[in-house]
Amino acid sequence: MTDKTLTVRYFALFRDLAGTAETALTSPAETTGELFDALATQWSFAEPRTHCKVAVNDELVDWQHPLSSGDIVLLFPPVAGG
Amino acid sequence: MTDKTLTVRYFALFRDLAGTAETALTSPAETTGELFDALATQWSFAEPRTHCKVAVNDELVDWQHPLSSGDIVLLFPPVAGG
Amino acid sequence: MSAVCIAATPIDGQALTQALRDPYCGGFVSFEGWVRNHNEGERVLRLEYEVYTPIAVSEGEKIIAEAKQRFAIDGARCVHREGMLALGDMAVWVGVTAAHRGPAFDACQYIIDNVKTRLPIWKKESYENGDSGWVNCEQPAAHGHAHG
Amino acid sequence: MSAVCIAATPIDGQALTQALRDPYCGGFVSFEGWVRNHNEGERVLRLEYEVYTPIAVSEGEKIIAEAKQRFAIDGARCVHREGMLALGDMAVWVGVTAAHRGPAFDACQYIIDNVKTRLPIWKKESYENGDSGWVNCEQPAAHGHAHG
Repeated sequence: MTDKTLTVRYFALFRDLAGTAETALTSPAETTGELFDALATQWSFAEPRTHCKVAVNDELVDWQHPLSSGDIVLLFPPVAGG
Repeated sequence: MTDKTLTVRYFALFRDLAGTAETALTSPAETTGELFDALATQWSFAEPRTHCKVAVNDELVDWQHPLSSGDIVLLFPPVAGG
Repeated sequence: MSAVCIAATPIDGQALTQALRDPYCGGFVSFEGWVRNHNEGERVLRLEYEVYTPIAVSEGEKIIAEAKQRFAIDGARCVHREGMLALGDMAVWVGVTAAHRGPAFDACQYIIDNVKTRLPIWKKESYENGDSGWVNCEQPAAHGHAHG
Repeated sequence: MSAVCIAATPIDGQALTQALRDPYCGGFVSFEGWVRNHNEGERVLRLEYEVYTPIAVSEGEKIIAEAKQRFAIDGARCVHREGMLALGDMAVWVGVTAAHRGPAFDACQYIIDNVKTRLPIWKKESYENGDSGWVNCEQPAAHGHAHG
């Protein structure tokens, strides 16, 4: 388990809670789900993960998606279009 | 069973088949259904009565509706709006 | 403004939509029926609608009232053309507003389904092969060829 | 013209409808979502949409492709606004053409249902009482009062 260098982008409510739109970080998280759980604890995201979405390198992926160094991870709180 | 004096108006295909838009006639028909059947035979209306509609004095009625002298009867072939 | 109207001139969908706008309503569903260039394999050139207006309007208003009773909608209107129409012309317009979209879809479909089967409106199509005929219940006219 | 578009300026429903007109299609169904003046009892003053456009467009096009596979339709388009909107502004427009109206209704509802749940779009409402907040899944923002 080695740390990965990731770029994380927060949207809407998550950006307000994290206080930033984008950050570079290193993380031992193996999957998008592990990364989300760590950041949700850090920033007090109250929304259950199942109501949120995640994209890696501009592709929507699931919470088991493996992370690699260099990935750009987009964290989407519950959507409300229309 | 006495004859009634009626005004009958034909629409669309029925007008083409009867060769007239409106006619005054006397008929022994007790109901709209009896009247339709007599006129359908006279003018060779092929459409089953259940696909057609009838109005008396500008109100849609069913085929059991009783007729009275002076009624204006509108005979509607199958509709095709929209 | 009556909820149902028979129009002898082109239908202005945008003006009708604007007239239904309501700050309380978030959802709007509309249906437009356009004259298409074919019917059951025949190429259609133009089309004529005959309407018996007194009953078309009263029956149409009954349908709108039924839709308002069955579905949680706010506004609903229907306009149907009469007379000669060309290809691409709008033959019928139905618009429904509601706080939520589900009832708006259901009511719009209820209205157009019933308008098509209950209003005294008849359609005579003229085909490219020279025939013309009354269209019955969305089937091509059985008598079309007799008039050709 | 892409089937899905994120617009920073007002949506012109009539132009979009005209662009979908097709002499082969008899039926057209559209959905419009308008900014309404209330949400769960709060009076809404205005609204801001944030959109992550690259995925909103690619996911939207996936939804339109699914609709075309599931239902017998011909054309389908969706436009969603981003940025600040006022009451009554159109937030989203979906239009579908088909030879028959049933599939057009089904496809239009499929598209808007999926657009609302799958596209990365977020809505921040500003209320008359001074609060504002992100609206989650068509519920009022849980964090609205924290921002008041």
